[in-house]
Amino acid sequence: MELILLLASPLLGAVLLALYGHGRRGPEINALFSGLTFLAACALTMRVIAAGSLLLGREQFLVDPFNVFLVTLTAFVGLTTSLFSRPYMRIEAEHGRLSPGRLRLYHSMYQLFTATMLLALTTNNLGLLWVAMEAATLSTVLLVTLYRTPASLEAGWKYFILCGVGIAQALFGTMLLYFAAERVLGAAGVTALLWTHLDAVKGQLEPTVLSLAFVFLLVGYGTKVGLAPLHNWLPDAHAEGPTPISAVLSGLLLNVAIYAIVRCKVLVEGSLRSTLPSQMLMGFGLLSMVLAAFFLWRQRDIKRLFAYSSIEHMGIITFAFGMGGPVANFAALLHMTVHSLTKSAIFFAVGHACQKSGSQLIEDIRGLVTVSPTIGWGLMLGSLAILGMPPFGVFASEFLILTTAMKLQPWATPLLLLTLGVAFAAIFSKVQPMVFGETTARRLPHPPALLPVFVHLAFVLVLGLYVPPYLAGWYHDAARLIGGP
Amino acid sequence: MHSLSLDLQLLNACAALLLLLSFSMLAQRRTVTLVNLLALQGALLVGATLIVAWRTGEAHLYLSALLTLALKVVGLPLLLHRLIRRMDVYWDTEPVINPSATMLIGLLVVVFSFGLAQPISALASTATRSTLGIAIAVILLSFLAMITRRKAMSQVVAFLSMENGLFFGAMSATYGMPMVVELGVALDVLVAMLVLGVFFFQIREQFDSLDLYHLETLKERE
Amino acid sequence: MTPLAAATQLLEVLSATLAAPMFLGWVNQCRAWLQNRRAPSVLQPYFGLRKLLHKDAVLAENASPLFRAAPYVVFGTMVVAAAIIPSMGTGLPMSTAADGIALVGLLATARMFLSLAAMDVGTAFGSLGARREMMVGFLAEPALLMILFVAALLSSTTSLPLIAEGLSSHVLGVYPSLAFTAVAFVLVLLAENARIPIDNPSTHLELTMIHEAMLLEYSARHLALMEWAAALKLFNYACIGFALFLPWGAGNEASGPLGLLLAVPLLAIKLVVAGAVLALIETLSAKLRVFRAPEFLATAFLLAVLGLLVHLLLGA
Amino acid sequence: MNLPVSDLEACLALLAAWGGIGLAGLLRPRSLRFAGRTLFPLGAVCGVGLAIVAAGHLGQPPQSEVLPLGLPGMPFHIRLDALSCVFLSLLGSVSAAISVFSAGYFRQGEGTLPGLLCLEYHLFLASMGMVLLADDAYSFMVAWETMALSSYFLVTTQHRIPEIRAAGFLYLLIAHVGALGILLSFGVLQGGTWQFTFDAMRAAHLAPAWASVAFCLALFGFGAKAGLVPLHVWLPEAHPAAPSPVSALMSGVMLKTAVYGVLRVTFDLLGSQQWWWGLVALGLGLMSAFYGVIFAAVQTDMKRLLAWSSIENVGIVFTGVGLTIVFKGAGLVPLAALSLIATLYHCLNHAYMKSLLFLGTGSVLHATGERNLGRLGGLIHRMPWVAWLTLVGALAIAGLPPLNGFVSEWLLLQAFLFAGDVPHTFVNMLLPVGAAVVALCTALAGYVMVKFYGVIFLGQRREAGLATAKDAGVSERLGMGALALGCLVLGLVPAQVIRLLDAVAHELLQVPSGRWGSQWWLLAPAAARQASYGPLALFALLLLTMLLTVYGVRLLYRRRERRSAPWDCGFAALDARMQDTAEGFGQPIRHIFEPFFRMSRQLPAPDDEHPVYRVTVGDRLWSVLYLPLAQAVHATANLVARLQQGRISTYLTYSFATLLLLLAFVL
Repeated sequence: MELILLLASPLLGAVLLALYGHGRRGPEINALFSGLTFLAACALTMRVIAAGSLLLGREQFLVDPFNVFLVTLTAFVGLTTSLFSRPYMRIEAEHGRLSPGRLRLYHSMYQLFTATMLLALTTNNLGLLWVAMEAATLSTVLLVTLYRTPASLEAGWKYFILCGVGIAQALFGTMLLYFAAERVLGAAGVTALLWTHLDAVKGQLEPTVLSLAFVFLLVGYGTKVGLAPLHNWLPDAHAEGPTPISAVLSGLLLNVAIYAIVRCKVLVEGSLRSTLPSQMLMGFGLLSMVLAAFFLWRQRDIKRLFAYSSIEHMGIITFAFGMGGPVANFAALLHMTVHSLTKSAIFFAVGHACQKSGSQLIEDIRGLVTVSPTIGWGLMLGSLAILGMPPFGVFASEFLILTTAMKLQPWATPLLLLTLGVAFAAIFSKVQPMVFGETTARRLPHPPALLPVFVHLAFVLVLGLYVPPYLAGWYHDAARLIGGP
Repeated sequence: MHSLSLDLQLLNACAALLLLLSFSMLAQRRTVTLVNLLALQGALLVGATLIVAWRTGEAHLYLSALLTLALKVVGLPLLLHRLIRRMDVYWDTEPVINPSATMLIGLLVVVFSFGLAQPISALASTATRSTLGIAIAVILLSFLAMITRRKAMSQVVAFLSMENGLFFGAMSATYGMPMVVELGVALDVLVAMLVLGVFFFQIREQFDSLDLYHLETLKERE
Repeated sequence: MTPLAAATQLLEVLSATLAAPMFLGWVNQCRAWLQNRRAPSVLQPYFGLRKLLHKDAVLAENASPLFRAAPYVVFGTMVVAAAIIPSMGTGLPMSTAADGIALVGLLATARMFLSLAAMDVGTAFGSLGARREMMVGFLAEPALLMILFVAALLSSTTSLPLIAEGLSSHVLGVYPSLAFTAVAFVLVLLAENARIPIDNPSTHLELTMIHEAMLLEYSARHLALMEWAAALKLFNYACIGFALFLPWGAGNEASGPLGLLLAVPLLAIKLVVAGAVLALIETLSAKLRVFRAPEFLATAFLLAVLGLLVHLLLGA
Repeated sequence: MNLPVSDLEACLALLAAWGGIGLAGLLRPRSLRFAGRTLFPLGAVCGVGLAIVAAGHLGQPPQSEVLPLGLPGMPFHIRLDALSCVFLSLLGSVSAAISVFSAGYFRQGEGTLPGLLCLEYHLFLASMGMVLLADDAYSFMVAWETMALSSYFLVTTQHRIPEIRAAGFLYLLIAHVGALGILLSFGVLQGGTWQFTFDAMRAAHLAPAWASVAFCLALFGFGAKAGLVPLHVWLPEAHPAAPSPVSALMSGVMLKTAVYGVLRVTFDLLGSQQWWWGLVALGLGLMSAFYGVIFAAVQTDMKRLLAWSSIENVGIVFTGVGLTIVFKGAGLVPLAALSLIATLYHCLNHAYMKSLLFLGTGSVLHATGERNLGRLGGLIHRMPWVAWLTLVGALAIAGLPPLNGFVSEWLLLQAFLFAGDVPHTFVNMLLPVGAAVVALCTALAGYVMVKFYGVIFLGQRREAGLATAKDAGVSERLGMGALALGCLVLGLVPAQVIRLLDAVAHELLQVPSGRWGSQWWLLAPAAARQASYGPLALFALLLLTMLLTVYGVRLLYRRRERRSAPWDCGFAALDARMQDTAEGFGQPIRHIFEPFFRMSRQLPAPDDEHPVYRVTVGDRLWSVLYLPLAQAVHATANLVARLQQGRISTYLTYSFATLLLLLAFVL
């Protein structure tokens, strides 16, 4: 029941907004549906807390501790982002950057995008997972090109082609998985792609096929995660799309992609009984971190900057999942949560900052605290949080990851140290003059929506100091589910 | 090829032709022809699917054959042709790597993919397993084609042929995916095409050409 | 503390305070002889002090209280220093309260106040003198400390009387470490007491003077105290030298009052000889350029550290 | 203390109170009166309370508790033992004085709003307290980084000035990298048990190699915070940038938390020490001490000068730490105890002296608006209070008896002196050289202080504007007075203080307590025969002689005294410009230690109308170490950027290559 509501409300919203999205109350309707989705997600969560993981819709849908908290997270960030986009999009429209038609497109696509992500998270069928991922790409491509500027078109095109090709590899990987599964589960084609069934028999799946399948899946979904060197679409898409989209892309879509990879990793590792997938994940993770850190060093565009920081953090998460084990998995899950909260908060603040100073270039944005302290402090605190400064939650996960690495993979720690140091220098040296110093910003017609920023930061802060027991319970169940060496 | 039944021989022939087609797509520079080749590829795919369907009597294969026919043989080629006519992009410019070199690379790729398919098809129970290598080859070749192309249009065509390769792979390895997935994939492909259509027009009105070198401004190195 | 100890303590302080100018006078007399001048009387410094104390004091306009307090501080420190150096007796109650390191600290205190006072009026000479004094000081002080360390290691204590006793109880023998440090000590003594080759007490040539430059603004009783303190400093240094290198003959509990009485003439003899030698050194050596002073003192510092290392190496 | 709550809870409550006071600042963020008249005094009260509680707990068995905070499975553990007590009482007492001073210090319109400033300030205090209480790695790191963060915001109070922003950035960067080092060190220490409590770390027995790794990482991390050469570069930038009370806190207290960290990790968490660690610490310490003092001698900015002198003192402290490790590693526990005491004592002393001096500069800064020594002078006439109180600090830090600076120097030298029987001969050879360096540094510190004090407060005014300078207000005098009193007390009754400190030695080195002589006024580390120091008697005698002298002079000759112009040796136009400048005073040092400086001189030409002589002294390490590092990173960044060159076919090639490589790798 909740599940149906969860999936239906954004779809319904998409349809409705496709018709009325340009109306005066469009943004409110958008927020309304997001709110509905969030409620559904909460209800679902309640049920899972009560009854444990459950299979729905003729086993086509699975809700277990691993994905339910991602579902809630997705719904929540979706809601806050829609709240944020209310004033933001109004201002954009008044600056004449958007026509009513595009506003309509934006709103309906936003809902569709939410729907696809939720589908990807909740489905039990790896094939449907693929379909949903592809759909998510398609629904965001047009959002990236919303402004129709040359740059945004280029970004959109790269996004489309690179992710399309990548996802095609993922499809082949899924096919190989199916192929392997069929030989165990028999030709009853319906069940052979259901994750639960595969998980049950993963011990008997054919190793060679699965290792090949994993390569295809990793390259495919890894492209969407933005693992270097497959990441090239990510900064462009983040920088050129409207800010709410940047927020959900790096806050949610990347999470979903990682989710897909981890699901597959569980199967493959189960069948291979070797650490091959883990090593691949660690390698990709480290590579992404290091490259991203150095890319950060010379950014001029604030949104690009934080896009690269997303790559860096995806690298950290991938590395942690690669290390495996209860602590590292737990840390990785925690990091997924706090990263998406923090990063979306940052993008909110950045969005308002860019509007205030009418530019995305870092050297045009100066001295925010003097003209609007709230935005300034939001950006400052957000950046510090994302840089792993306690008492914010990002630090908690990085603490666990670093200490674990020191124990399990000492060879990697110099790289980690280098990455974090360089990233810190790069980001902070750019954010500091934006927040402090003499100002260049201007007044705006609509008051910025700062509630989302500070709500997110508050959550992150709390997660840094105190993880409520039931949440901890989730994380631990999920971590156990993922397992690893 | 001694004790192979007719249908299998036909199937292998289809596979060989597919491979040939993707090579010719690698070389071809006239977009209209590219689209035609794509349609031909689709047709072969349909044929192969029908053969397998007839052989195994899998009902859903007929359906997927129908889908493929509608989508890849009729729908998309028509759409592409209209686009080509609307924005007269009949020719692709000189590819990034010159054709003969591409051919050589393609050859290596084929060898590689056959090697790749070896362990899998060794396990496969389907009669069509031997064609799996060809499917992989088609996928990788169209990947190569996407790399070498310089016009948006031809890149898309290559992309679609990759999809064909995927379908062929699925068909030959496992007699196709579960129906629900097939439908979903088909839907995605359709949507993708529509999005592409929109895209082309947007790109056109921005740069009044589909040359990809317009799309090389977002970068890190100055 | 025993009455004897008290007596020793008192005797030391008083005799040092009172006899210091005479020692200075003696040194000047010897210098005059060696330079074939008609020598002033040994008591000349006393006359000078008396004259100064009778004059009216003249202070610069912007002299601060610190300027007026400095002479008393400097004089006081020197007296206290005299109280912990075993010149005649080793049973000094004060020496438990302040050991060799504290002695160096006291001398540093005096130097610091002198320099601050010199900077107080704000004339070119004052601050120049202060700078040079500190420059000499920051090399001389550690050197002196190292010298004391050698002695302290030889007799495994830092309290001066005990050092003196320990050294005097050793059988007469060659201590290479002490040889090194003795040379170092002489260098430090020359530098710290503004003697040639570092400074020349009897010149007021602006470019070379150090100690005198700091005293330019003082007059009357303040000047008198400063001069007296300077004499006392020289005396103290001489006594340190005796305690470290000629420790024999100082009275102690064992020897009783008699030993103390014996110690007095002995000290007098040591002083006479030392004064003559000092005068000789001064006459034979030429004044160094101020910039060369650091090298001179660095040598002293080096020698002292060498002495320490030699001691650790040879155990002697 | 017989409170209804345990001492630990009391400390925790006081820290919480600090946090609350900080938050209260947000109630009326723009009101300076509210912050100054109400909140800062309250903070001071908390500080006093903390000092009393902590000092009272010394010598009692440690208390520990678990807070319902933190990550699942690893809640915040806190513990109150002798080591943390010593540093807590340091924090409490010094911060109390500084808070009193701050109550009158901050003015309107200096960058950050008063309320926000109050929040950052008290958060800083509370986090430092938390660092000292923390008993597991996570809470320690959280407190540690909160400390860095809040102090960063305090440093950048006047964020409109680019230099200050740059300083803040450098500070936070080095602090963060250091923190990562500490974190990794904890990663080693926890030794496979995913328990991050310090108890677990004490229990975990590491292989010697891993133990060394942990120690080196910790030394790196804490050294970066303490300003140990070559990680010191942030310090001379950040301290001048910050408002003076903040500089006082950072230099006086925050640097000590780093020392605390080193002691905690080395002697508490790492079970056994290896003596060569000590040599590393010793070497770095001596280097910092020497480097710091010679750079202090050539500075022309008064706060920068003090910052460099902080580097020197941190160096001396680490020398003590190194000595302790050497002795402990060599099994000479009593000597180890002696040098540990010396180290702790110097921490206390430096906290008082340096805070006092920084507050003094703060008052001068407010009265004159000038930090450059070249434009100050003669302030003793206009602001006698500040001048005399600062004099106490200056004499103390120059290590003169009977003030406190001398005591720790004395103890340290004693430790060096009787090191004779370390089982490694060449260490025996090294230690005297170390002693020599320490002696040299102390003497140089005297030089520095004469320059500092003489140029600011003595002589004639170098600028006409100084004639109108006003003396500090009441609360500022109170704050400084308290610190000066502290210097005096620490100097006069060291024996008492050391009996308190001995609890730490007893706890960390398991030496029997009560080895410190019987007389309450006499300080006798080993045997009174060997060495003893009774500052009270010394001071009494000194006062007595001085009084006698004064009395005698008055008695014999009561003569008039008159004022007149200073003697100008016939050259009439003698003015303030002709007295020695700060540069001039530093000249001998520049001359002698030339190879250590990166100097650029600007000499006047013979036919100059307005001849200028300017010399700027730079830090060699900056150009040798840091600039190349930055350049390397930049070059790498440019190299990496080539990957992203905008062409879609290239990107596709990347994917293609990755795919093929991985496939080949799998097959």
